[in-house]
Amino acid sequence: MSDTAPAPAPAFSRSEMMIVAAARELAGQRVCFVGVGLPNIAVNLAKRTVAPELELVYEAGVFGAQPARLPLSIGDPTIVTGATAVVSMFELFAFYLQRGLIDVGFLGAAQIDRFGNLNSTVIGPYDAPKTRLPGSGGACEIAINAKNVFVIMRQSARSFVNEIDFRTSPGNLGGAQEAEAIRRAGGWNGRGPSVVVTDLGIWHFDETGEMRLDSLHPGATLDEVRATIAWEPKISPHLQATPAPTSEELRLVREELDPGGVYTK
Amino acid sequence: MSDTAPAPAPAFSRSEMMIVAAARELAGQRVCFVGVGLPNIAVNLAKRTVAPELELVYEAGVFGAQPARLPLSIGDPTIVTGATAVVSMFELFAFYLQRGLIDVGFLGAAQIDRFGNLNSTVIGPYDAPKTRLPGSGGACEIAINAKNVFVIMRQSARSFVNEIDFRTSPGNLGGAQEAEAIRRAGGWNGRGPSVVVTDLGIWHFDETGEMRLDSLHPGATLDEVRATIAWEPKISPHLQATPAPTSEELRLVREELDPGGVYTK
Amino acid sequence: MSTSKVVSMHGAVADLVRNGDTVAIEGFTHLIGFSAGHEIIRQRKRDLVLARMTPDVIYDQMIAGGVARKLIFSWLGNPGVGGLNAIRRRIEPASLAPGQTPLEIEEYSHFGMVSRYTAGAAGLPFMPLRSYFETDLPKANPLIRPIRSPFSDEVIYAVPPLNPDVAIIHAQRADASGNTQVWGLLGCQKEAAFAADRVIIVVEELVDEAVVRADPNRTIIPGLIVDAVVVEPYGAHPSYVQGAYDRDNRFYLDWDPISRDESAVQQWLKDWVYDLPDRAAYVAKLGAERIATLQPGSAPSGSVDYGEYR
Amino acid sequence: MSTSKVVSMHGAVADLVRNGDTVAIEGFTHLIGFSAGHEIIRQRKRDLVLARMTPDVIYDQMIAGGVARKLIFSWLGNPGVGGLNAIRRRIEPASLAPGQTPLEIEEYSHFGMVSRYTAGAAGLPFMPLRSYFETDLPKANPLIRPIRSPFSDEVIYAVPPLNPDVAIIHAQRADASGNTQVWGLLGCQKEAAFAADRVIIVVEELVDEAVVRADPNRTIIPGLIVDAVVVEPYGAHPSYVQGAYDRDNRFYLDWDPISRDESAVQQWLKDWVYDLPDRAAYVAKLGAERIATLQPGSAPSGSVDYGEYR
Repeated sequence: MSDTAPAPAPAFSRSEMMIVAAARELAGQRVCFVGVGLPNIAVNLAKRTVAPELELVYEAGVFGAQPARLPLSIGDPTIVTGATAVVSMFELFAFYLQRGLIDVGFLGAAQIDRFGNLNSTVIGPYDAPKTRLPGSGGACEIAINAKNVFVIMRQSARSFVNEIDFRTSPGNLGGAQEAEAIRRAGGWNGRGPSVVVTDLGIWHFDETGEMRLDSLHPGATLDEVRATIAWEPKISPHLQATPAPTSEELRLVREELDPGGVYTK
Repeated sequence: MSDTAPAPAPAFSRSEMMIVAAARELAGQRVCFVGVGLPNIAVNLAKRTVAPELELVYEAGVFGAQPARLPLSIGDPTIVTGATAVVSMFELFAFYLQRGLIDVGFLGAAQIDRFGNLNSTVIGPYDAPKTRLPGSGGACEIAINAKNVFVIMRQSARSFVNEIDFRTSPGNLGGAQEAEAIRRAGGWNGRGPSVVVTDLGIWHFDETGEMRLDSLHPGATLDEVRATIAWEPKISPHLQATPAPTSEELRLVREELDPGGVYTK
Repeated sequence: MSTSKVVSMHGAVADLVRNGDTVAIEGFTHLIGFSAGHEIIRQRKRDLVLARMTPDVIYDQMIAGGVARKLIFSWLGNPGVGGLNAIRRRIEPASLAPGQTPLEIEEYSHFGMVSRYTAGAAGLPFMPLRSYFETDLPKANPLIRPIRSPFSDEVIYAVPPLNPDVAIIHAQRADASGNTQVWGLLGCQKEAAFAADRVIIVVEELVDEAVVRADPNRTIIPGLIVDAVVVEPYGAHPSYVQGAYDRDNRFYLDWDPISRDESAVQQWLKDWVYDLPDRAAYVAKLGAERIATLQPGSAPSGSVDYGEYR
Repeated sequence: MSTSKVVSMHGAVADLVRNGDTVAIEGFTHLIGFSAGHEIIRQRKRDLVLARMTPDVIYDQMIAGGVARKLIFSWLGNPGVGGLNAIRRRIEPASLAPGQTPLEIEEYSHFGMVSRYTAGAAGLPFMPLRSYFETDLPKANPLIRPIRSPFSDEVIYAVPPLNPDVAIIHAQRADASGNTQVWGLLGCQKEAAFAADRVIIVVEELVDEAVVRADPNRTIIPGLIVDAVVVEPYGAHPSYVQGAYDRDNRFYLDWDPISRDESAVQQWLKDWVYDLPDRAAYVAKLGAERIATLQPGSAPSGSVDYGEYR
């Protein structure tokens, strides 16, 4: 609008950085299974930036959604109107996910271990839980049957743990070699988790199947990273600095995708 | 229309008698799986006479059809327009037939034995057939999963045989006792064949599971019945005479259901 | 042509839902049968086994109302908001009231639940699926069992059929025989209905049979398997009905603090369920202004031609 | 938005159907892909494995055209007329021409075929079903195998997945990306398409993406799995397209005597396939008068409202 000097680099929250970083990881991907909340914003941001051809699949039974607003729930009517196809959940899970048509599935969890195994079922013993969590929903089958799994969750020592209390969604199991053999023998579509995007940085998985910090977000420190993780994390020798969100990325998040700031505060 | 003397009892063909007899057997039935050809006419006649509440199910995926004309093929567009529901064939076979919602399934065959086992696959050895027939289509699962099976076929010594060349659709197997035990153990929905309507008479199954002639059509003789059947048939001690088609039944068949006389010549 | 199955919600629930029944009120975020759930609470049904992929706020309310002894589910949350706190209080030992029986649970993944209904609808003794590998779910639920393929020697998993005594399905429209049409999200309603012994259909609009017959591909449930048709506009509130009204997100957000406080929950049930005779009273209490905020714009599907073949 | 996949039938078949492929042209009496079958004959493809529940006249013609080495099917007839005589001549030893190889066959029931496609579409190693008990079919086809339920010890049957190299689906309409909508009989086309590695869609009408998006519940195949879209009005003749044209029963009746005489069949193929460049020429040869007899009256579905939610 204005033809004068560029605006100063805008301030942004860690949630905003996390969403933007997750969206950028979707560059080049085609078909994405969208979860509610942060993944939903990240995927819709990617579609408006790095991955315009991205097809949005919602587990509720929608392929090729074009939501006109950010849905609060995973099954909002806005994901239906104007979609390419609406199908039964049997078809969605059987013909799209189990058949191997999904490139990326997003998962969050209450707990993750160094190999990317996820717990979204219980804290404490299953039969006498300290905290009862929502459970699998589609997470267990997304972890097994989406070609790539993107994890998006905030770091904390209670979440990034040495041992998860319940394995809801398999990651790299006890290590890459074991996981690879089991996936091949079992005919899984999935290759396991490929990235964990947190509020502090971006983790990929190394040849042993363990998380490795490859990029640190602006404002985050390695001390913070270590303080919010129960094990001694691997840090890439070529650690990058995550580029800050651009003004356009922030504008899209703030004005179009989460105008109420529900997820990005 | 006319208020004068009643019309003389009309002449009718054996095919017409067979269709009318089959239609009458449907009295009190609710949901009928319709086959092409003779069963189609019989079922549509029953719906206009003895079973107005009859719901017509076509294996092509139609529930509650109201065909405006007699379809030549099992999948004519007239069975779709105005139907209650059109569904995939998976749903039709799984949720309607296999679930046990079908009261009556109609079957024909090239060969039948005394226990109502049917062959619609081959004459001669399977691997080197003398005559290759259409095969099962839905017949094998109709025989197993429709609660009652109605057979409609013309008698001939080549068709009513001591031993069928291939068992496409199970009837009472080697006898009622064996068949009953196997049906119960296997959790079949079906109780097996309940009637065989031919151009000469109406057969039900006795306590041994064998066909027994219960009614002889007008104009047919027991000699004819015996000449068109390879085994010595059981004849009911209380053999009935099938009432001739009424004028209204004939009118419906000739004017509405098979005006071209394709099936009723 | 057929006899009408149209009855009141009171009558349908009184006749068709019995203490001890397994009841499935399905509808994945869309078409959730809140009015039926409230009537079950109002009639103080007991010892029900409640099945539902996502128990949602309706089962939180029903379980708070004391109708259930057991829950069969795959995702236990208030979608987009948080947990289901009344249910959690019946599951977490530390939260149980003294002497209170814990809620029995039987847990699957989404596809596991869908596959259970599909097996039930198809009359199959099991349904195979490629889920559960290397997870703790089969340990938590012994009804998730391995099965070997007779073709490849591959071992995958199987779940057993789920055949509810009663399925309750909310829909946009049905005719008086129960021929039911839905558009928008379909969830697993068709499968749940075919799997059930008894089916209650609740609709926004009762239509003439001719409306259904004009578009037979839109029919998801045939009257053949339907026992009762209840006509209750806004019966899915606070969930939504595609084309008719929006999800009332404010309600879902408001439920969170209420549900954290047992006495607030009971007060809510008194105000909105026990003290009201029926859904019409609920809608009146909700108020025209609130309802008005939920009206969507128009987005017509367009018409297709089936052709007249005589 | 996406790149157009619209190509000629010649191009689609040349690119996507390869000698030796397993090809499924599905459509149960409705929407049978005759124009695609004729192009496969015209391009003299060889050694195909042809899969189809009801081979119908189209496979009788293709097998007479010499394109196939094997047939996978469940009902081998000319519906409403009689047998498929060209195919029978390749199966019955007494009818084989000297030196001619018999056609290999692999035979199921209807539900067996549907279940095979469903397993293929769902990525499952098998599909269980309650068919085949006490029949000779499992003896005739060793791919029909018993399987024991892990819950009830019941033994039922299973069939393996069928994953064609190519599925060819005729439909009322699609957009340029291949998002495909069908009404009327659905057969097993969705399952066959999801099961296949490559998918060719043939439509009566190419429509704007907005037409598809206005009624997403009508979509049976997403562009995601589609490789080519061919626009060929009357491409399903002599079968029919709900709402567009009627089944040409006269053709099916006429085929019977032709198909009983090998030289008449070859003459028919010359006149109606080899000597014509494409479907447009076939339709022109058929003539406007014949086409006119197949036009149905109108029976509109009516429109539903999806609602605009912003």
